[in-house]
Amino acid sequence: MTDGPDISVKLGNLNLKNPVMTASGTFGYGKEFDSVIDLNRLGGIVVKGISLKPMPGNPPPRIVETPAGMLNAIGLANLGIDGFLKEKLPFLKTLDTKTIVNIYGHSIDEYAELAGVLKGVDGVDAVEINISCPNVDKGGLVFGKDPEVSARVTEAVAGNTDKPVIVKLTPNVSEITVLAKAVEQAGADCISLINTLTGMAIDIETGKPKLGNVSGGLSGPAIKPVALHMVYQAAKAVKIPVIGIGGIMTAEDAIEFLIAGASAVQVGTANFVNPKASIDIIDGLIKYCERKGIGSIQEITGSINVDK
Amino acid sequence: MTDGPDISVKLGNLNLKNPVMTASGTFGYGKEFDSVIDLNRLGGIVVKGISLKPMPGNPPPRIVETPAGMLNAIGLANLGIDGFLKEKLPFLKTLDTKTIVNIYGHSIDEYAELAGVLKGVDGVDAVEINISCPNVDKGGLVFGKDPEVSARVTEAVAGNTDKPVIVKLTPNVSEITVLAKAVEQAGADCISLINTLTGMAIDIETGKPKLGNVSGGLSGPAIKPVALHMVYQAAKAVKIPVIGIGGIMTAEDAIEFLIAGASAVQVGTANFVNPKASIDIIDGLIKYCERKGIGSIQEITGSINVDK
Amino acid sequence: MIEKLCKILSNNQVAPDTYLIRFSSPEIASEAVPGQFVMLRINEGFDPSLRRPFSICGVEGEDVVKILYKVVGKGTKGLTYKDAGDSISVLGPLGKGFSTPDPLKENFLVAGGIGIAPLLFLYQKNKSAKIHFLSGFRTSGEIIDPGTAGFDAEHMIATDDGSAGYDGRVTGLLAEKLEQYKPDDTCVYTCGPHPMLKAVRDECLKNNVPCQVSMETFMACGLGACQGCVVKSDLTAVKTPYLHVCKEGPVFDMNNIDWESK
Amino acid sequence: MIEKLCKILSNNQVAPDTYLIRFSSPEIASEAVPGQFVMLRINEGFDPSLRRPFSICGVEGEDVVKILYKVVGKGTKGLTYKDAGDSISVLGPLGKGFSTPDPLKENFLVAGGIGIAPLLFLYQKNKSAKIHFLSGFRTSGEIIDPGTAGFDAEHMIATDDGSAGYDGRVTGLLAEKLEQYKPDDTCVYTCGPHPMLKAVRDECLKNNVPCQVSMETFMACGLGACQGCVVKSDLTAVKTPYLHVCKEGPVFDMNNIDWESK
Ligand SMILES: Cc1cc2nc3c(=O)[nH]c(=O)nc-3n(C[C@H](O)[C@H](O)[C@H](O)COP(=O)(O)OP(=O)(O)OC[C@H]3O[C@@H](n4cnc5c(N)ncnc54)[C@H](O)[C@@H]3O)c2cc1C
Ligand SMILES: Cc1cc2nc3c(=O)[nH]c(=O)nc-3n(C[C@H](O)[C@H](O)[C@H](O)COP(=O)(O)OP(=O)(O)OC[C@H]3O[C@@H](n4cnc5c(N)ncnc54)[C@H](O)[C@@H]3O)c2cc1C
Ligand SMILES: Cc1cc2nc3c(=O)[nH]c(=O)nc-3n(C[C@H](O)[C@H](O)[C@H](O)COP(=O)(O)O)c2cc1C
Ligand SMILES: Cc1cc2nc3c(=O)[nH]c(=O)nc-3n(C[C@H](O)[C@H](O)[C@H](O)COP(=O)(O)O)c2cc1C
Ligand code: FES
Ligand code: FES
Repeated sequence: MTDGPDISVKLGNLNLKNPVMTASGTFGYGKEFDSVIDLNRLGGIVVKGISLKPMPGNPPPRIVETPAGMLNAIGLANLGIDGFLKEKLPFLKTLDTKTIVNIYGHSIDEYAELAGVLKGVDGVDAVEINISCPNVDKGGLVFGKDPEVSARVTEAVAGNTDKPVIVKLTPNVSEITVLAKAVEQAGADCISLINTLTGMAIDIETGKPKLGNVSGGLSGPAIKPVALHMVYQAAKAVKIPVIGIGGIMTAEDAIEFLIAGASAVQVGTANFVNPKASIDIIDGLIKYCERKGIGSIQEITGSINVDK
Repeated sequence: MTDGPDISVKLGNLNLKNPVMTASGTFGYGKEFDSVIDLNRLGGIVVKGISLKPMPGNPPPRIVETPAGMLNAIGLANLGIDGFLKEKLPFLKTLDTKTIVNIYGHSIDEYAELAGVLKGVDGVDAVEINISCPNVDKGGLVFGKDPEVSARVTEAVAGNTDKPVIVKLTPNVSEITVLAKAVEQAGADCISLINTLTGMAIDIETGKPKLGNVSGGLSGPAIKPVALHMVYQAAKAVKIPVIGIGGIMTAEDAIEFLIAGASAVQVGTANFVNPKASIDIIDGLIKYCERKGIGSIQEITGSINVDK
Repeated sequence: MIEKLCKILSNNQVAPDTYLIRFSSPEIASEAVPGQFVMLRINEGFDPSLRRPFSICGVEGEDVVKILYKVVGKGTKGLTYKDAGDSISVLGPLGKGFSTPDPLKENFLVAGGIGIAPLLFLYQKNKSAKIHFLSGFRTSGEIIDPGTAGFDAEHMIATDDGSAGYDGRVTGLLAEKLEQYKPDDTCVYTCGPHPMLKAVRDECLKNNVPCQVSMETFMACGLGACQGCVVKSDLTAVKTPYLHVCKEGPVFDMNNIDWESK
Repeated sequence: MIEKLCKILSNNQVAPDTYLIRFSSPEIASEAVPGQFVMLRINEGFDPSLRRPFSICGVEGEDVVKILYKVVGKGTKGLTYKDAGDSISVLGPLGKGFSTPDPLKENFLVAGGIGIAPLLFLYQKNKSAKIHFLSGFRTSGEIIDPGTAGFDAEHMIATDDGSAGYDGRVTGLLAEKLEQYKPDDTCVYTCGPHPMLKAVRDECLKNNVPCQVSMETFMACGLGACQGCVVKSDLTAVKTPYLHVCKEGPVFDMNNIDWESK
């Protein structure tokens, strides 16, 4: 076959060669997977969450496995924006894929400042805002749980950047649609969801939490049904493109998210289980389109049939 | 050994011979498991959710398996309170265990009416209020997502019953502690959590949701970390006893919930995987107490050690 | 009915993607009637976690129970990893089986693919009755030969592609056969994929022949507790809108099912 | 480094709860250095889902890689179900191994229980060096005999309960031996449970002997990407507060680790 299906996607003005990105925190800064897969095949790489200053992260243990999933409490350990630009971006720039920088701040000002530092930086194709972290100004309440605060973070970043802005939503809320609409109105070009569900595990011999940080974020196949439902709801609620995340291990999983309304997906925990997962998913998407006679993968987005 | 550990627990004025109940909707009306286990060994049986009138439930498919879990959209099918009292309660009364009636209404009045019907009824040891269902008066919004409405449902039931009132919380909220405190103040004698997380699954061949009802409730080991964390948070927030539910498959799981702050547990999806799960858990709790030299199981509740 | 760890005696491939597993359970072997099923726990982990339902396809002597299964997904795939000597957790026998064939009637057993399983047991238990065993497969390569599964059942075969036996669907073969007998003297027992069951039912309806159908749905408990396994009922025949396949079935009178829904 | 399905050549029990698995991987066999590890995917399902890390305990010829593992939970239990002929997904070799023993020095390999695994490989690759192989077990019944795993390593055994060899902990045996040599002429390589590593380190510190420790933590990626596998570093020796066991380790200079935290 000379003409395969067109699997490129447009997320506003961010064009990806295919809808498969790797999720923040699960793929380092790309380089870590260089010897296992051809990074140039990826639709995009979302790097580990970056803050203004370097952060050491949480005390160990930082991860614990759970049935069909894992809890992590890495504590957003990272080398800071300056370190990232100096040590990590140059390698990413050599790749034929998009680099999306996931950022987080401890205050709205920090988010704005981070956006400012990235303004005009060559090789950074989009900014993804992680709003699932504690807001120091509000006594540690998670930004993303409050639609209004989330909107203000979005505004602050959107007003200070020349890059497409993706807002990454937390699933630990009552109404994902309210949050999705709030950040859409505040200027998000795109939303991505879900971040991890909050969870914990206890060692019954010692009575201690299994994570050094007491609680952590649940990811992996266990959360896929929850993620899929939130993506379905969010995609109906907003007009901007939606990126589906949560427990995507196979092409079949990715297709479910596209059908539910996502325009692209991010692959997280799967990278640990199968370091080639993202490539396998891209291959699987192509096969699916071919088998179903789908000319462009964008046709799948939101094609869910809910007639009872 | 003549004197085993004391595994009885007190939930306010509801005394259970052990902390293990079977969760609503996963154990029918008890009778279904009669030939597989000795029902008299159970701490309690929470029956399938009962409404004023018989309800047919949702169109099939009603269940779909997911990694380490399942989605259900039974649609609260039940034979109605009158049918329950006539056809199901007599058998439950012959058992040496506690019967807890899980109730749900489509309006606050219906909840109150249900409580009224159960008032003084012999053989009903407690009422568990399921607030994870759509409120017809509020355009189908789930009662339990709104702390204020949840409080009013609690008041309506508590003011119209002579039984201990357990309020069963939905996990699909931003702050479980707000909900927990609201129903405590409104007169709940006890809270139980979690009900299922909302989720969905899609058949990629047909593009249709795998559940007749589009979305459903996720249960099983997949949700245990989320449930455990919410129980931990809720137990710190309220003074009334907490019943832990969510993905409890083994005695080890049950002990985690007790350590996190639960005074008792309910076993749900595990009954499908291992119909003897509840009995195995009771046996495991006894062994754990013996091995650890714990005289009364109540000592475990809330014994979590979070010194970092 | 029991829930027990049973010793596996053998677990061998008998046709493409099709295996026969034999395990020891005196309780089930003595109690089970054709059409009943068991729920098997596939593994110790929780993916998959729910038990899988399988019809009993036969018993041997006092304590051997046989299951014929086709690999369609991760549960059935997992089952193929079990070896003789391993143990497996079995819950059963469950559900309501076929009513016993009338020895004075012409009894048609109509199987579609792996749906042959419960009908083999029905055949085994009713050798003295007049049995016509018809089974349909997509193609000759997929034929499940009762002989390889240890049964002496003789069956008339239909293949959709005509590569063996009757050329066409098994319902075509059934139609031909039914013509030869009086409706009052005939009875049909069937199991197979849903569209095939519907076609058999249409044929029986047309010919005015009674028909018992073994249905399949997803199941969680198998005990009538979860209400997950329902099919829509025909409200002109049944009072409740849904029927529980695990408890009121899996075998139903064809008239009790709403064949238009689904 | 590769990620590939590798053919299993054998998987046999060699001591109580302890198995030796051999698989074919020319890439890993040629590339691996002692102390490096691989991540194995246990099964197709997702419970467990994360890969499990295992030290390479040896290679045979050009393409056989050997892992010695102890059953402690569902992952290692699942591994025992693999048979010769099955395939297993292997990622590796990963991490930084031991530095090569100085042929002019007295090299002490100190193993605790299953911690013997990477030290066997170190021994195998450095037969010309002066090696003292000490290994400790709780009791004689738990001794892992290198011979049964196909190694000719001779080791001095210590058992906590004195049921075989030296009566006491392996660190006691080490202390006795270290007395016989000058600190400058000695080097220690160790792997085992955390408390034992700490005791070995204390002994080395006391005797002023350099020591390389192979550490264990939970791991998700094994590639330095997730930052899940950290241990606290000794900030007087290292600039960053945490060290990644999968990338900067699993073998560390004892001085780089903060032994007071856990
Ligand atoms: C009462 C009863 C008796 C049965 N007897 C037999 C038997 O004797 N031999 C046999 O091989 N199978 C039998 N089945 C079907 C068997 O239970 C399923 O094939 C099995 O559960 C599939 O599990 P899996 O994990 O391999 O497939 P999954 O991964 O769960 O599913 C694979 C595919 O099969 C479909 N599927 C799964 N379960 C069912 C079901 N219950 N009905 C329809 N489609 C389904 C799924 O939609 C999916 O497309 C019976 C089912 C019932 C309800
Ligand atoms: C670099 C490295 C090399 C290793 N080499 C070997 C080896 O050669 N042979 C071998 O048998 N094992 C080795 N291990 C340990 C092995 O990875 C674990 O025993 C295994 O992952 C346990 O998996 P499981 O599912 O059986 O146990 P789980 O069910 O995950 O856990 C069972 C018990 O073991 C504990 N545990 C699990 N993993 C670890 C760990 N990484 N560190 C400490 N405690 C743990 C858990 O807390 C739990 O109490 C190595 C670990 C690392 C990090
Ligand atoms: C180890 C780990 C680290 C993560 N770090 C980040 C992060 O820094 N920023 C962020 O937005 N999300 C982070 N996430 C969340 C993932 O990007 C993703 O949203 C989540 O894991 C759900 O997807 P999955 O189930 O495919 O893993 C992290 C997840 C894991 C497992
Ligand atoms: C099939 C099914 C039916 C259920 N029906 C009810 C119900 O009627 N009322 C209710 O309060 N909870 C119901 N639940 C929720 C369970 O009681 C329990 O809260 C939930 O499943 C989480 O526990 P688990 O993971 O142990 O199953 C149902 C759950 C399942 C799986
Ligand atoms: S499978 Fe649970 S009621 Fe039928
Ligand atoms: S295991 Fe992922 S960084 Fe070490």
